[in-house]
This record gives sequence, structure tokens and C-alpha cells, in this order.
Amino acid sequence: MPVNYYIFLSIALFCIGIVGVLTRRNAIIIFMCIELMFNAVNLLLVAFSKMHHKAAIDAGSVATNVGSDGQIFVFFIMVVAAAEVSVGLAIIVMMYRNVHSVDVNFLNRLKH
Amino acid sequence: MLTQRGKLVDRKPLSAWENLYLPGIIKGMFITLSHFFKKKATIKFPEEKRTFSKVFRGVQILNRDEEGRERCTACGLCAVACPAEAITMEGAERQPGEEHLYREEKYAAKYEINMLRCIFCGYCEEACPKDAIYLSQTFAQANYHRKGFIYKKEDLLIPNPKEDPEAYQRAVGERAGGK
Amino acid sequence: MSITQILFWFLSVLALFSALMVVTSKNPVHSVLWLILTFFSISGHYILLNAQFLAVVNVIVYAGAIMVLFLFVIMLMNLNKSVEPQKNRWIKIAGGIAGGCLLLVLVAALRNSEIRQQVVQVKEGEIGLIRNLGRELFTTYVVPFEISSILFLSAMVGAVVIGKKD
Amino acid sequence: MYLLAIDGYFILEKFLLVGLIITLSMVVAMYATYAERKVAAFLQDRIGPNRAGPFGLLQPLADGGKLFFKEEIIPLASSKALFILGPLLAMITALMTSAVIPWSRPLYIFDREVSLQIADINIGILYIFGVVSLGVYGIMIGGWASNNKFSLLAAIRGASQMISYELAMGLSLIALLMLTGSLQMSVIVENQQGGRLGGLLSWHVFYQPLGFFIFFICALAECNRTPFDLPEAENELNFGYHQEYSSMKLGFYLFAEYINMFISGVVMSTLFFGGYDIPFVNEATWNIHPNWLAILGFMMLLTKAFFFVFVFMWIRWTIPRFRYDQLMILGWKKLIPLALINMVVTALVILIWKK
Amino acid sequence: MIAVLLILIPLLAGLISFFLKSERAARSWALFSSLAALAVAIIAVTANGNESNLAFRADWMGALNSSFSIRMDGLGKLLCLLNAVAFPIIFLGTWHTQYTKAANFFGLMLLTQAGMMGVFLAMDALLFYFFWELALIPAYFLCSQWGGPKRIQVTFKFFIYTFIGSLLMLVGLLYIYYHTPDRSFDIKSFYAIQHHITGNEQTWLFWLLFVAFAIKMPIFPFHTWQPDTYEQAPTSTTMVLSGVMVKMGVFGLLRWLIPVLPAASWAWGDTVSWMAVIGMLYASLIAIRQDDLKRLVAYSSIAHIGLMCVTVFSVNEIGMQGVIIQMFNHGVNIIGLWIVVELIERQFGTRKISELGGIAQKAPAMAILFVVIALANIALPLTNAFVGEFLMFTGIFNSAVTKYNVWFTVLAGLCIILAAVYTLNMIRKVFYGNTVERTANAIDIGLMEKLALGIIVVLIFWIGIYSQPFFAISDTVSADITNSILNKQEVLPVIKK
Amino acid sequence: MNALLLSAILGVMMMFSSVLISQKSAARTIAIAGMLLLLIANIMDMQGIHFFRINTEGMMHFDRFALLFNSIAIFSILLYFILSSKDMEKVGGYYSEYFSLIFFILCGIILVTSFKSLLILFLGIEIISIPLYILTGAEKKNLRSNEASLKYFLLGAFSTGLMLMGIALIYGATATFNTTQLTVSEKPGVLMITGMILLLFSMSFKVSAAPFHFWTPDVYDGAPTVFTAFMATIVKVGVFIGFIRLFDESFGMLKPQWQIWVALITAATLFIGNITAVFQQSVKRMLAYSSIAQAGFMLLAVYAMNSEAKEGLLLYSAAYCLATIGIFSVLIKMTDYTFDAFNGLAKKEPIVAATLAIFLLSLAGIPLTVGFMAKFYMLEAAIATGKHLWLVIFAVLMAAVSVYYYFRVIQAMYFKDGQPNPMQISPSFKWTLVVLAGLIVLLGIFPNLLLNWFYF
Repeated sequence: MPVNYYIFLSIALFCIGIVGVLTRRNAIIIFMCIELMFNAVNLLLVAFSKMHHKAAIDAGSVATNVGSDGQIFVFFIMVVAAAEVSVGLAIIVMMYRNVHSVDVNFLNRLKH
Repeated sequence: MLTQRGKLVDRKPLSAWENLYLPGIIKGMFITLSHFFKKKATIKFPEEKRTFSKVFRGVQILNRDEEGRERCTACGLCAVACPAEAITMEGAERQPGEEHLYREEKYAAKYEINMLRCIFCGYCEEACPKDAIYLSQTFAQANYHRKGFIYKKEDLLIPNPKEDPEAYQRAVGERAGGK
Repeated sequence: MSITQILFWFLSVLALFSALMVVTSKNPVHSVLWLILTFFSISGHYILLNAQFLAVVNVIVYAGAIMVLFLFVIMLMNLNKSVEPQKNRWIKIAGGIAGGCLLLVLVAALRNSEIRQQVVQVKEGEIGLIRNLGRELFTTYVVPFEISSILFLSAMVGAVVIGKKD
Repeated sequence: MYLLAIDGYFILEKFLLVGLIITLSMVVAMYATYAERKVAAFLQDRIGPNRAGPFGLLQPLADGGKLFFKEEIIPLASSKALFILGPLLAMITALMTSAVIPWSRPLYIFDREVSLQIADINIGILYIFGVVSLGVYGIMIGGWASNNKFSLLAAIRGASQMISYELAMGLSLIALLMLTGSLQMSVIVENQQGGRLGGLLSWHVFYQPLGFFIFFICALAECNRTPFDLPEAENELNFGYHQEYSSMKLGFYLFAEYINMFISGVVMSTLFFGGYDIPFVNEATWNIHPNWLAILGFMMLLTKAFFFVFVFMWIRWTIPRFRYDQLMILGWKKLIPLALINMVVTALVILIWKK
Repeated sequence: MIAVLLILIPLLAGLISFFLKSERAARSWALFSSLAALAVAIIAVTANGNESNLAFRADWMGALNSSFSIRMDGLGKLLCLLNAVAFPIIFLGTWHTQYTKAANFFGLMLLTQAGMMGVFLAMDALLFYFFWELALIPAYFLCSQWGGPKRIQVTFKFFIYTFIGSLLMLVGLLYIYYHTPDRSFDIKSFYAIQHHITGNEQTWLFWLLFVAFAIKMPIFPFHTWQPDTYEQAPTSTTMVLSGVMVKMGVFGLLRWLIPVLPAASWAWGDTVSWMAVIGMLYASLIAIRQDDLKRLVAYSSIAHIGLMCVTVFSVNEIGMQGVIIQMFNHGVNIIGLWIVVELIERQFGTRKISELGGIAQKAPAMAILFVVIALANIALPLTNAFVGEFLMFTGIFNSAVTKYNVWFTVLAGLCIILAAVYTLNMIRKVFYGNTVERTANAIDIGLMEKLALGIIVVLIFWIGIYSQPFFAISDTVSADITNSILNKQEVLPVIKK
Repeated sequence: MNALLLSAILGVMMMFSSVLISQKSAARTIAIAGMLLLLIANIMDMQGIHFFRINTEGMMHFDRFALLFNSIAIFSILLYFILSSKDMEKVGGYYSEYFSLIFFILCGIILVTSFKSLLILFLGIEIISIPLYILTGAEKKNLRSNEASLKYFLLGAFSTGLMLMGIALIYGATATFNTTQLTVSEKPGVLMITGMILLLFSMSFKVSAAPFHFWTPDVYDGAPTVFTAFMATIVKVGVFIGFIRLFDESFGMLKPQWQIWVALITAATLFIGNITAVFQQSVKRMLAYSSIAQAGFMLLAVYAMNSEAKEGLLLYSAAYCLATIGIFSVLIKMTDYTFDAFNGLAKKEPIVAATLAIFLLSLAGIPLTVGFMAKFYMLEAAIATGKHLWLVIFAVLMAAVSVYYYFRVIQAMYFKDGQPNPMQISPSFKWTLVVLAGLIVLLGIFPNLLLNWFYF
């Protein structure tokens, strides 16, 4: 599979995430779109990792580990995302308790 | 403590071992398991029946004498005695030629017991001077409509000993000897 | 078209479609569900790339934990009605156009990238297996791995600080 | 080793196996309902269903028929697609777990080795976790889509309970994985074959009693069984998350629960009780056709699983339901630390042993 | 070591002053320390030939090739002397002015003095910049705290102006630093810079540096802070500002601009001169219409400084000589004017010319002294300013670098006439004629004020009649500066179109 | 490495101390003592005494630059603790947790300053960000705090997404995360450039450089003031160090490609930060914008990227942290954050006012304070590049603008009459301020004291 396909797929997902962040007003959905962006990155990293692996094999090294760092990075992204979600949702819930809304357009108390 | 059966609950704090709850749980598990193997108390009802006590009060039945005549004279004592006011009746005079049907000159032309109201107290039986009504050992009637539970005389009358002695005997049951 | 290619296209279209639905759904719960579908199709891609470990971790972490939390919060807040009035249509259109432009720019830029000719290895390769990744993780990457525990500790403290009602 | 190494026979074989296992799960689930009632009755000194067929054996069919022909009600205010999706997901996730379980030794049909495992992936346990973690969705979506406060509450309860106990479950297994050094289910089972007493002493439960104990409790919680049946606490939440459901959709939920029970029984047997290993005998030395051996092993696995199903039911009729806070305290403050301790101790022992 | 003392005495005295409790002690301490500084300055100025005592060098920021390097050359000597003379006079002249928190006031005054000393002595660009700012900050505080009712805004304007200027200067200095062959802030390296940068860069740098100095002086479009600030600042601070601090600007031109960037100075001299001339005319015309004494003096100061600026850019040795001597003269004279203004304001509670009159009848001593100083200010012969201005006009007229020299001479001369108009007009209105209500009970000035004004008058006549010793102090400098441009003909065509 | 591990351990200790110790002063004492310990450990690290020998596989490198910055950061936090930790009590009930979060953030800062792998950079930035989201929202009942937290969180996560995309693209181009192996050719590919731009954007975001600054004022304003003091100073500077390391080591060879971009960002940051700060009515918000403005100055170091820049950035970070912490420590004590609240402070609290004036002068970059030397180094570095002199001139003009708003406080304190809010100021607080001010002046005259520690 040519790597370009994966790049375009990831970029498309990434951009859909960005559009979501820009257009939606519900904090939770914005957050979800951010997760979508993370996932697009993950997919891209895995694709690259496999690409580099293949390149290394084609270059002649047999039992190579080239490319595994990309997947490890993905693992770390997932780890971080999990932590971030726990905190983020706690914040959103805290906000909701006080305001009874998660609409980011209500976030204007600081604009004066 | 009136009944002497009350037991003081021990409120002392749980020991560490008890606090684990596990022993308690396991004990409980084995208690339930022991029941698994116990004899089952279930009686397969329609096939098997429990033996009733002699004084069991079932559905009322209107009695006949040995000759198959109705004993009821529509005196109304049973209706008066009934705490649930479940009994209604209408008396009628015996016409000539009906002696084989009714024992006395007066008889109940209509006799109804609303079984939805009856509480099976047996006062009607007690009140009846003619031994015309008594509580049988039949129970668990079933019907599709409420109307069906207003038992007419036809429903209540015992089978005729002349025409169907077997059914009569069955209906009389253990009471036969007693009365 | 080989079965791999069919799968690739199927999963890609599924991923893109459900990602679009995430953004366009009015109901947040539907958004969550579409997002889960997206994650599944991405997991499918991982399997296609023989990154088994990541595929499963993706399902466990994202679909199994993160999205449940999202769903949980949305349900708790009872956001089932769409609470976004269509006031700022222009902002939405602007956002859409901005995103589209970004997409165009990136695609246009990366179309001629230097690695265009390279090929991704699908279906085979050992690196995505847990044995390999585990060894890497606990030898080369053991320091970051331990460091990420700090992240979790802080997230934990944070969840307590923020989340606990007082 | 590659997941997508496919040929025609392979597909056929797997299709058959999948069909078989789904059927088996369904049948087991059906009779589990019967068994549940029977066991309940016996524990309560009754005899339970006995009218439909001999000993009431046709009772599940009668129940099923009833569910099928009941009127299908979809509440007006519910979200229809999700309302249907809920039970579907519950069912699917329940069935998916069985894909990585080695049901028995391979069969030999027409000189072809047919593995009785749908997918022998090297991350089997992770796969199980993945699928189990998805099980929440059935409950959550169903409960939410009903648009009923009780259902929603139950769904939220269910979700938080399952998420919480999944953690302890995973942690309890890590110690086991240290022993086996593999996440592949077939390897784990192989590990428990052979040894003294016909392989009995190599069962993991003897090395990981605490791990098993935690896993068992968590399995109870994951299946929403008493004492962890808060999502469907009748007297608090009417009927829990499937309150609005009727007909076969309700049936799906109930089925899913029993399938879950069965599968978790199978998983426990596989992980801790030697899988298809027959204890006390060394079946490998028997001089019979391997297919027979496979069938025997399969029976053994079923027996073990049924035993666990029985234990589940037994517990249900013994232990009262937890209060919600107790449930959370047990999960977070007792089981998780316990599992961690178990993990650390195991690690230390292994470290010392290896030295 | 003497040079260090000149900075150190006011610096330490200023710091100590903050801790003094009573006003009187602070005042006396300030006077004492300023006198001490004066003594040191006189020793330094008279110690001809013994240059080693007048220089000091210590390592400071080795990494940057910047050192604590100070040296007293002719230009520095005269200005240090001015600085040292000015402060005792100021303290004497305002002896009776009351200040809240006097300790702080005098402390800040002395710090300002220290900063200005540093500016005049620094031989290292970074050090120069340091002192440049050090002089500014205390002045800012002085004006803001003890000034008139609009002091805060006005002083702030002043501060921002000067600060922008000095920051631009910093950029310029840094740029030069980067292009010095030995990466050094030393003035010698700076003087060598013109061989290492292109004409275009010189132009840039010229304006960066010039703006800073122009704001300080101030030159026409950059002057708007000045009248307001002079008006609002407490008068003793105004004396410092106009008497000494504006000289920092001219000094900057002489030491840090023209020798460093001769080509650009030569190229842009006309532009700058025109600006200065326009400023002079403009200031003089406004001064005629002024009713406020302070503003009047302030505008007259703009006119005088403008003349100096024109002269500087006419690059003529005689003119330079005049500028240098005139810096001293102007400082002394204008302090005298301010003292009188201060006295008037303190006594009568107003500075409006229209509300005053006939003071000479009641306070003859003040009137006489003031008239002398005012006449000196308009450069009557026999007064010090005549010497300076005469030389300057000669310089402008003979300038070789500009073709507008006649124009400049004429226009500047016109300003002198205008100065005579407004000064004499002011004297007539304020001191002569009939007394008005306010001045009916005027009393004459006291001893301290007489002393201060007396010293000034003595200086006026001394320089006006026998100015040779003062020329002797600075004679070589003017030639050096002039030559720095005129001898660098080879770089000139680079810019001149 | 010493400081990193100790800081993590201390964080955990503080976490547990919330359970074990009920006295707030005890927790505070532990935290301060811990910081002191960290400082000593870090200095020992600089002297070559390493407590731990851990093979990071080349993912981290504790060179003197990083260690010196860590010392500055730790010292600043120490001062911050001494000055302001008492005021954390007002925020909420999780006193020791706040300390532990700050220790964790310090871990993140140490990671960000010493990374050699993009993975560590990513982890470090997240370890900084996540506790910060929490600290921002620590005042749970305060809607402004909530809002700030949510805003910070959403935008922070978004920028992390951009950063990850950048890293992914760079990985695609180079097959490595190791910063020193990233650029090997002068002629980079499209992937590399795109990735670098995304990284540039996200790092600008984290350091609140325009046009990615818009979250900063709101967040800094909304967050509890104690924590604003922390995140506007040490954290921000820490990320800057990461920024400069990233662009030095990874993209140093691509300098021609990004320099003009950074220059534009710098100019925009300076402009927006300074001009907007002028119009603020609240000192807290003014400080928020001023932090953007100061970020603009620090960006000059990124723009210049030479040895002067790195040296200068260290000095700048010290200058900026010390002064801003000092100002905030006084601001926290006030109930009203408007400029008028400072009216007449000089009469009531002369020492506090004097030190505050020195801090403000330092921020404005007046000579004799370290703020001047810091700005001086920045300008010097920018001029040393020999290009884009307009940027430098623009920067100094903006510095002059900054004087306007800094001096508004000074004016209020010294030249205006008014009744300042009552403040509880202990003598030790005052003396700490005096020491801090002394330090600022000392470093302003002899910046070599700090920089002599610095050689590559």
C-alpha cells in the first residue's frame, strides 16, 4: 500500500477533527474532535513505522527493529490521551456543575 | 422480650478476621449449598395434594338428604349469620308433586353465594338448623369472569345420592361420617 | 484488487464517513458512537498493518475506556437534546472552509513529498507484535515509560482535586 | 502468526467453528436460564420448573417462544436506532469473547488439522479485555436510549461498575501473565498441561490463588451478577437498564447476560483451571484417536465452565446485593491494591526464583 | 581615581540621604556632598597634565568586552564642572523651598547628579548607556512626586520620550558593537567603526542615535515633552533638567555621534540643522506669546539648544569651541533664571507674567541679579553667553560642510533678536512698572539666594570677560571632533549623493 | 537527573502528606525544604555529582544549559513558595495536592529543558500541561476559574494535536525521534517542513506567542492568582527553553527556512502583547498581557539562535521569573486587582512599594536591574544575526510602550493618593522581597554572576 494513501487518510481525519474543533460549540464534542486528531496522528505514525521498517528490510537488514519506535510513540500518545481525558472530563463536569451548560460560547466571562 | 424469643444482637466491633467477610460468606455459601441437597418441600399440586385437617373449611356446599332432597328451607339464618354478607336467597313454597325435590314445604328458589366475598368463616354452617349448608374440602376454584364466582344453587348443590352416588360420596368426603 | 486493498478502502471510507458524522451529528451521543466506529475502523487499519498490539490497545483504551467516559459524562449531563442553536452559521461555514483549506494545503504540500514512492508494509512484519514492542518498551523506552507514570500521578491528583465534590 | 493469512478451507473451517460456537453459546445460555431457576429452586428447597417437558426441560423453549411472540414496544420518546442497537451490541460483545478461547485440542479431519480456536492471536487476553470493555456499550446505549430515568441511572451504574472492576481484573491477570510469559490463550493452556496429578498441579489457580479470587469477583461484577447486580436492581430501579425493553430485545439482554456468564466461566477455566485439561489422568498417554481426546477435553472444559456458572448462581442466591458505595470501595480500595500486591509479590518471587 | 570619586561621591551621598530622618539634615547633607563633589571637580579640572588620575578602568562584563572605563577629557571636564557647580547653586537657591520627604528628594537629586557625571565620564558605550538611564530614573521620580498638579502625565510623557530614544540608541550601540573589529564597547573601537560598516548602515545608525540625543536636547519635532515637563517639575529639578541634563544630548552628539558616524553626520547635517533652526524660530515665537514664566524660560531653552545643535552640525572648529563653552554658560545662566522664577513663584504664588509687576521696587537685589542673568541669557557683550554665541555664529557662518550656512546664520540671528524681545518684555512686565496686588508686599531675597545668584553673576562676568581658562580646558577637543569628520573625506561620498 | 527523580519523589510525598499531615504549615515546610533539597541536588549535578545513573538511551541530555536553567527554575519556585505558598490556602482545600502538582510540573519542566527525543518533549509538555489545567481550575466554585481551566484545556489539547501531527510528519521524513539526528541535509523535504511548521505553531501556542496567544489573558486572568504567578513565569520560561532547544538542535540547519516566520511571530507577539496591555484596567490582566510581551522578547532568542541568545534566554528567564513572581506575590495579597488598588501603597508599605518598583523597573528593562541586561542580551543576539534590523527596532519601541503600563503601577503607588487594601504582610515576606529586589539589582550590575556558570 503506498504510503501516500495513509498520509492522505490521516490528514483528512486530522482536518475533520480540526473542522470539528472550529465549528462545534459543545465542549465535549470539541474534545472528541481533538481525540480524533490524536487518532489520525496515531494512524500516520503506525503507517510511517511500517514504511520505515519495510525500507530497512529492503535495504538489507534482516531482523531489524526499525520502525518500532513509531509504534511506541503511538502507545505513549494513547497513554497521554487517557490521562488527558480523565482530567478534561473532570474539568467539563466541574464547569457543568456550576453553569449547567457545556457550550463554549458561554465562556465569555473573562472577556471584558 | 415479651416473647422470650428475642435475642440480643451482639454489637461488638468485628475482628480483623470477621472483617474480611470471607469466612462469613463461605459459611453462608455452605448453608445454601446444604439446602441444595435437602428434601424439597414442593408438592406437585394437581397431581399430589396435601391432606387437609378435619376442620378445613372449603367451598360451601348445599346438602341433600339421603333421598336426594334439598334440605334448605330458605330460613335465611345463614344469610344473617354471614359476616361478609355473601349469601342471598329467595324462598318459595313447595308445590305439590315436588316432594321428592324438597324436604320441607318451603325451599330456596334461588340461593347464591358470592364467592368473591365469602371469607370461609363457617358461620353459615353453624347457623343452619337443617344441616343444609356446610363447608366442603374443595378449594381453589377458578373462573374467567367475576360473574362466575357468584355461585348459583346449581353450583352449590351436592350431587344427588340417588342418581350419582359416587359423585355424592366424593363430594361429601370425610365429612360423611361426621354428619 | 486484493483482499487487503478491499479492506483498506472499506476501512478508510468507513473511518472518514464516521469521522464526518462525528462532526455533523446534532446529538452528542450519536457523535460518541460515530467516533467509536471511527476508532474501530482505525483499529482495523492497525490490524491491516499487522500492528496487533496497538489495534487491541486502541480498542481497550479508546473505545473501551475513553469513549465510555465521554458517553458517561454526556449521559450524566443529559445532553441528549441538541443544545446548539444555529446562531452562528457563518462561524460554522468559516470553520468548515478553514478546515477545508487546511486540508487542501496539506494534501497539496504532501502530494509531492519525498517519500511518495515508498510503500507501507501490510499484513506482515514483526514489529507490531507485542513481543517486539514490549521488549523495546522495557529496554530502550523504559525511561519515558517510567516518566509517564508521573503523568498519571498528576492526572490522578488532578481528578481528585477537580472532580471531588466538597 | 499473521492475522490475515487466509485460504479457502480456512474460511470454511472458521465459519463452521464460529457457527458452532455461537450455537453452543446460545444453547448454553438458554439452558442457563433454566439452570438458574432450577438452582434457585433447589437452594430454596423447591424443585423449580418441571411442567414443560420432562423436568421442565422445555421451559427455555417456552420462554423463548413467549419472548418472541410478545408485543414489541419501542417507547415513543426513545431514540429508535440506538434502542435497537443496545441489545444488539450486548449480544455481539458477549459472543465475540469466545473467539480466542481454545476449546480443545485440534481435531483431525481429512488429514487437516482443525484448530478448535477461532483466532489464536498472540494477544488473546488483551483481546478479551478489549471485548469485555466494549460490553459496557450495550448497557449504556440501551439504558440511555430508553429515555427513562431509571434506565439511565442503571446504565450509568452499570458502566461505572464495569469500568471500575475491569481495572482490578486486568491487574489480577498481570501476575498470571508474568508466570506464563505470553498473552496467547493457547500457550496459557499448554502451560497447564502435564505435570503431577495429571496436570492438576500445574493449574494456575495453585500459583495464583489470589489472582484467581480477584478475577472471579471481577467476573461477577462484569457480568452484573449478584452481589453486583446494581444495574438491574429490581427494588431500586424497577428493572434496571432494560426496563423499557420487551419481547426479543429484552431476550437479547438476558441472553447476553447468560452468555457472558458462560464465557467468563470458560475464560476462568482456561486461564486458571487448565482449560481442556482433564485432571488426575495423563490423557496424553492414552492410546485413542486424538479426536476423541479433543472431544473429551471439550467436555472437560464445558464441565469446568458449568461449574463456574453454577457457582455464579449459587452466589446469587446466597449473598445480598452491595450498596453502591460499598461496591466502589470494594473495587477501588480493596481489589485494586490487592491485585497490585499480588502482582508485586509474584514479580518478586519470579525474580528470586529465576536467580 | 578622581574621576571615580566624582561619580562615587554623589552616588553614595544620595544613597545615604535616603536614610536621613530630618529635612534639615538632608538638605545640609546634600549641600555638603555637592560641595565636596565641586571641590573634587575643581581639583580635576585644574590638575592639568596629570591625566592618569583622571582615568579609571576596571573589568566589568568580560564576556561582552565591556569595562568600567571612565576618563576625563576636555569636554568631560567642562561638563563635569558644570554638573558640580550646578548642584550647590541649586541647593543654595532653593534653600528655603519646602519638600515633603525631603530625604528622598535630595537623595534622588544626588543620584541624578551621579548619573550625569557618569554620562560625561564614560568611555565605554555600555557604561555610557547605563549612566544615561541612571540619570533619567531619579529625574522621573523627582518630577512625578514633587511636581505640579499635572505632573504624573507630563512626567510620564517625558520619561517615555527619553526612554524610547535611549532604547533606540541602545540598538544603535549594539549594532555598532557587533561591527567593531574587536567586539568591544570601548570608545576607541567605536571610533574605528566607520571603516567597517556601509554608508547605508551609517544612515540607520545615525538616526537611531540621533533620535535619542535629539529628544534629550530637545530638537524641534522631539521637543514636545519639554515645556510641559519644565513647567510641572519642581523647579530645582527643572534646573537640573535644563541646566545639566539637556547638555547630555549635545554631549552625546559631540562624543558618541559625530566621531563615530562622521559620514552620516556629514550627510544628514543639513537636515538636522534645518530641524534645529525651525525649532528655534518656532520656540522663540511661542516664547513671545507666553504668559507663564516657566514656559517662557523653557522655550527659550529650546531656542538656545537649537543653536548649539546647528553649530555642532556645521562642523567648524571655532563653532565647536563655542558650543562647548556655551554648554557651560547656558547651564549656569538658565539655573539662575530658574532660581528667580522659583523665588517669584514661592513668594507670590503665581508664575503668570500678567499677574506680576513692579517687583524691582520692593526687591531690588533680586531685580538686579535677575536682570544681569537675563541679559546674559540673551548674550549681551561682556556676559558669558556672548562669548559662546559669538563663536557659534562664526562657526555656522564659516561652516564648510553646508551650503545653507548663510541661511542658518540669519535665521539663528533672528532668534537671538526674538530672545531679546521676549526676555526684555518679561523683565519689563515683571520687575518694572507698578506693583500689583500680589507684589505689593514683596520682600527681597535672603542670603542664601543672594549667594547662589551672586555666584552665577560672578561666573557670568568671569567668563564674559576672561574666558581663556575655560577655553584652555577644552581646546583640543573641538579640533578632534571637527577633524573626525573633516579628515574622513574618503568615506563621505559613500552617502552624499 | 538528580532533580528530575527527586522532584517526582517529592511530588509523591506531597501527595501522601495530604493524607498523613493535617497541618498546612507542615506541608508548606516540607515543600520548601524539598525545593531547597532539589536546588542543592541540581547544583551538585552541575558539579558532576550524580545521584542516579540511569541510561536514558540518549533521550535526555543534562548539559549545563539545561542544568543551569533548572537551577534557575528551582530557585524561582523556591522563592515562589516562600513568598506565595501561604496564599494557596485561599484557593481550595487541597493544599498539599497543589504542592505535589507543582513538583510534577517541575518534572515536566526538567524534561522539556533536557530532552533529546521528541518523545520526551511531548511527555514533558504534557506533564506540564495537565497539572496546569488542574491548577487553573482549582478554584472550583469560581466560574472564571472554571472557564479559564476549560479554555486552557481545550486549546492546550488542540495544540498538542498539532504538535503530534508535526512530530508524526517529521518521523515520516526522518525515521527517528532523536533531535540531533533529525536534520542531516540542508535541503529538507516537504514532510519535514510541514512538520516543522506545525511544531512551530504548537510551541508558539504553548509559549503564548501571537497569533496563538489568545488563550493567555483569559487563562491567566481566570486562574487563581497564586497559580497564575507560577504558570506565567517558571512554566512559560521552561517551555521556552524547550522551544529554543528544539529549534536549535533539531532544526538548526533549517534556520533560513524558519527564521522569517519566527521573526514575524515575534513582531506580532510584541505588538499585541504590549499594545493590549496598555488598555487593561486590571493589574492581573495587564501582567497576563505583559507576559505575552515578554514572550515576544524571549522569542528574539529563538529567532536569533546563537550562543548569545541561549545565554541571554537564561538571564531573561531569571529576570522575568524573579520580577514577576515578586509582583504577583504582592498582587495576591490584595483583594482588588485594579490599578487604583495600588494608590498610595508607597505611603503605607514603603518597603513593599520600593521593591515592587524595582521589579517593575526590571520588567520594563531599566538599567541597573537584571531586566535590562536580559533585554540587552536579547537585542544583542538579534543584532548579531545581522538581519532584520527592523525587528530589533520594533522590539525596542515595544519595550518603550511596555514602560507605559509598568509605570502605571509605579505611579499609582508613589504619586497617587488613596487607601490601599489592607494586606497582611509579615516581616519575613518583606525581607524576602528585599532580598529578591537586591538579587535583581545585583544581577543587573553583574550578570556574569549567573552567566559564568554557563559554558557549553
